Amino acid sequence: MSEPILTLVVDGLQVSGLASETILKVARENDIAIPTLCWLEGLSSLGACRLCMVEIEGSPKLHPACVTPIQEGMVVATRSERLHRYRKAIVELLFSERNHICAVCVANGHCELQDLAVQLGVDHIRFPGRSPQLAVDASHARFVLDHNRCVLCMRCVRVCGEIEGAHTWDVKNRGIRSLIVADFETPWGLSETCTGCGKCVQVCPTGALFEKGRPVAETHKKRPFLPYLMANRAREHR
Amino acid sequence: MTMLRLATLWLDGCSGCHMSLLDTDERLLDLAAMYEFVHSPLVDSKHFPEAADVVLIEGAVSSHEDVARLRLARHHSRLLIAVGDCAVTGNVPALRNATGAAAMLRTVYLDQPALNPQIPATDLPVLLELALPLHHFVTVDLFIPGCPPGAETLLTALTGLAAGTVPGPPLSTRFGA
Amino acid sequence: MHRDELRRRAAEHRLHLEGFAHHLLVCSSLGCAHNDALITALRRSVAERGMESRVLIRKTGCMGLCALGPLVAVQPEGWLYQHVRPEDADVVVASLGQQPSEQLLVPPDLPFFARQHKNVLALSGRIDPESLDDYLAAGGYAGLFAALDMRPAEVIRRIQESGLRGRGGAGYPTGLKWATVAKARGARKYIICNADEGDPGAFMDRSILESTPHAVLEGMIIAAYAVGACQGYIYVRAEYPLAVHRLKLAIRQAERHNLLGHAICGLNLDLAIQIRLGAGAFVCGEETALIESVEGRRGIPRPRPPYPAEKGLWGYPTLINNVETYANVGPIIDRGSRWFAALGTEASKGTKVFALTGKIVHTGLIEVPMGTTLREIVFDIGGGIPDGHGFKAVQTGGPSGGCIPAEHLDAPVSYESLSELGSIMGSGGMIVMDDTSSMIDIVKYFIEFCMDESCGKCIPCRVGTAQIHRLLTAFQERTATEADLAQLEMLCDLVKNTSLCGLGQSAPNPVLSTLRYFRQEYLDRISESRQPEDRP
Amino acid sequence: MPTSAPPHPSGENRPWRSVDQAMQRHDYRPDALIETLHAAQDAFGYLDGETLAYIAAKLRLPPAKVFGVATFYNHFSHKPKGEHTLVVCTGTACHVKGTDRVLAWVRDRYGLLPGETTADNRLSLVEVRCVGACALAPVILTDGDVIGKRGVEETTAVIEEWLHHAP
Repeated sequence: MSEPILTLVVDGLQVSGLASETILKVARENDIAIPTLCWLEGLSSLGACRLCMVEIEGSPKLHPACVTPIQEGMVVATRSERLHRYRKAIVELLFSERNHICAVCVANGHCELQDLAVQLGVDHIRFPGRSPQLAVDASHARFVLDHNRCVLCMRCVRVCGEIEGAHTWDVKNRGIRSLIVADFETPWGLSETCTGCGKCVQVCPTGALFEKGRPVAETHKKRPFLPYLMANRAREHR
Repeated sequence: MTMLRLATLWLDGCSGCHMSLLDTDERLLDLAAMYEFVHSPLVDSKHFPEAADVVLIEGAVSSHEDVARLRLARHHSRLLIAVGDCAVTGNVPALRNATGAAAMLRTVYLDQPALNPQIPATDLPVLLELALPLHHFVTVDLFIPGCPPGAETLLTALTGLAAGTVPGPPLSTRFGA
Repeated sequence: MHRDELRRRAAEHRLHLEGFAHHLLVCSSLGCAHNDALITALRRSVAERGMESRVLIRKTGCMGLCALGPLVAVQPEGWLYQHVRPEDADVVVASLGQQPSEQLLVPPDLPFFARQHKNVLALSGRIDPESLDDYLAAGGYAGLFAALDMRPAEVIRRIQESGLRGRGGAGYPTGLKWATVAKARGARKYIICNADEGDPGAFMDRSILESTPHAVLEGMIIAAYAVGACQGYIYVRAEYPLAVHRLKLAIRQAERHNLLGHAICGLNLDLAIQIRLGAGAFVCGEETALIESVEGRRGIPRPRPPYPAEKGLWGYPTLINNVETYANVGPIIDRGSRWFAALGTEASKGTKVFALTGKIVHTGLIEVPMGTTLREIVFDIGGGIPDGHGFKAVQTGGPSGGCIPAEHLDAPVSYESLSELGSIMGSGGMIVMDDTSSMIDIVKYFIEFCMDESCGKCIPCRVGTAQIHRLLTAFQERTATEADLAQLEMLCDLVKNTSLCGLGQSAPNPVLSTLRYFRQEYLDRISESRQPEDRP
Repeated sequence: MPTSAPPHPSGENRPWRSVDQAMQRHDYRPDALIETLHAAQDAFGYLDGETLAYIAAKLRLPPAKVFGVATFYNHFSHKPKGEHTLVVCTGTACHVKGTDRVLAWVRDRYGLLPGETTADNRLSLVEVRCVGACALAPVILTDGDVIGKRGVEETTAVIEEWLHHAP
């Protein structure tokens, strides 16, 4: 039995997709841009950052587009004054959470958090910075983890577990005290599980994970490697 | 067209934003046609004037003196513009916020190898515990992020202001630009 | 054992109990702790009088009026003795068959008891929670026995007709949930009992588990039969050691008597129940987080849909109900949907158990029909505010609920009315505040709780609650500005509408309800000095 | 690598048996993790790196996952407790009845914040989110004994008295 094809309306545009597809996937295929941060093609979807929230006609709630399957006849709005207001505030909350000082960041100019700020018109942060005192783990020979710039998107945790299969990264504590850790909070360089593949560095949206030896603003990340890797892996295994 | 009275203020910053203003080069002359520079580290004036139309403020608020100067500027200016990341987010001066002012002074004056390590007893402003952006103290009318915001960006904003179109379309700048 | 054998066993035990002229029931729940010495003293006193064959001393579960504990009930006289110390044992025993001891007696007409309607708590404080025979003799498992004569669909229909709604907080129709799980396709199905009573200030579930653990098992077995599950889990807080102990005992007893395990009651029904200890995470009350935790992971909620009813534990259809919901099931099947539906209001049927605490005379555990007014609960049952203070607010629903002020005391307690008032039913915690309580203080307490308990997955809850907490601190310290008030309202709206799970979505409720009813307290704390003269 | 032989328990005297039993009871399945952590904490009083490594190896779980779970839940402690433990309930009813003031008193009197142990290892202070004895508020537990229904002053006196007489 082939998968049914459903039609729906996104931002006034009549579009169609497979029943198993999400609003985000269908929107992107139709060049409708929805802001995302935790979502990354090739990784499982979390629905965590709440930036891809959309309005669905008939539902008072907002729905994360990355995990909401499409339905026949659905009418979706990806933009509205309300959505814009919420997305903006969420990005501001992220800036206030840790020490994001773009001017001295390796990822300056190549940072998804910075891009989101531009995209959403965030020109200042209304909330006072929490200014936590966080460590920088430079124990690895080639890479650095700077917690000050981490947005807890879990891309590193997912790529390491789901793609590399090492599960070196996980999260310590919970809530506002959450921190990415390797193994038993082992310094990265001493981790027994890390293969040094660097996938986590490539998927990190900010300057939290970076390669050593690159000056400020010169960290470029290769992000689209994941879909290629997945497709190729499927071919090679056949 | 009446000339607008323009003031600029330099709080806790590196003066890079003021340099950006100077980077407008020969177009400074165009600005001079629209604005009268009434107060600025770039011009010779001791006191903030009674009434300014626009004040551009560079730098974070790091000391009690900064707070006083900022409040005074706000009180005497129609439009207050936060220029550059330090004024907008705290930026580099705010790097000390995680540990506080005293720890920063120790790091700067005592922990570095030096001949006679000591924290100067005079000539240091009384620091606030945190270095903060302007809008934590006063109402800010326009934010121009960037480290520093480019000369073009400042020019666009000032030209727009003079023409009465600011805030207008978003400026092509961002945090860290 | 087959049902007939169990029924016979119940009758025999009833005869045994009736052989005693007097029963001394000693509350042995957490609220009346330290009663081993009391029981020893009572035993000795009875022995000294040579009354062993006439007086039966039994440990029981909670009698409700914790404020007056330790409590001893005397049956069949119907007396309740309060604040009983070991040295009072002789007085208690001497009164048997005579006049009650005036000094120990709780006035029999106390509205605390007269106004209640006990259904879930009917056996609480009347039977030994550690004895299966006691539960059977009191009519326990009659609901299960009756259910086993019905088809599963019929059981579900009865629950649907009763109008029972989830007692864990959200009030989702129980029958509908069961029907969904029954219908869902899966190679196997699970049932879970949510006993992770995380609301601070609530102890309904603890009390039920400590007092009538078999009632919860009975509800679970009926539910498993109805939805077709063969494995069950009880997710219970590790902070409730006595409840865990009694549950384990009850599960062992049920297994030994063929009420759990293979071929239950000799029929084609298998169910194994395991206990899973919670480890101190409020978010695990959220059903998807609870599932993660049962699977041995961090208790991080997943987006819904898919709902656990379709894809739950290990991806299989899973029924999750809370302790009180399961405890309602046996009586509904036994006494009929109509009996249950006759209690309560149009949309909120039956009774509800509340933990009544805070600045109130009769702290304790109560059960009232839905629709009872807050005033009756606070002033009649609860006996009002102590120490001559005035009533200020009652907080329902814990960290997800709100504060209800005096002008709404006549509101009936139901899912709808509480939500109209900006609060929620929640699991049943009711904390009364008097006129010395600061609303900002209590709200900051709740936000701090939510901030600490946020799992950290979604940004609005993780960072938003921390920013709200900062603002409330400013109000508490009287350094807040008008802009802070606006930002507080903006953040509450954001966290409520964009958080991933119920924890975040309801975290702003205490703030929002106090902004609605006690706004002046916020305004009073806006600092004059922080409002500088600004623009020219 | 973590899947190789488990680290050898430090000496035979470390009572791993109850920990092993917990894992065995669940056939060493991944979902045994939390139950096993409970068993380990019951046996040793807290969870240290060696214990976590042992459990991760035995259950064949990634170290980071075990560490993540062990630090997510409040019940798990990562530091040894002192000779005596004072638990202060911070449930809503207890808060309303003043356990915040009891905590402040402990901080001033013994210099202890929740989660800390005195330098002489005599007293550990633990804060819990509601023990469910709300009708007895304010509630504290002195080495597991529930003390309730007393005012703040009386409660602090009880603590003082208990520590004075405790062995």
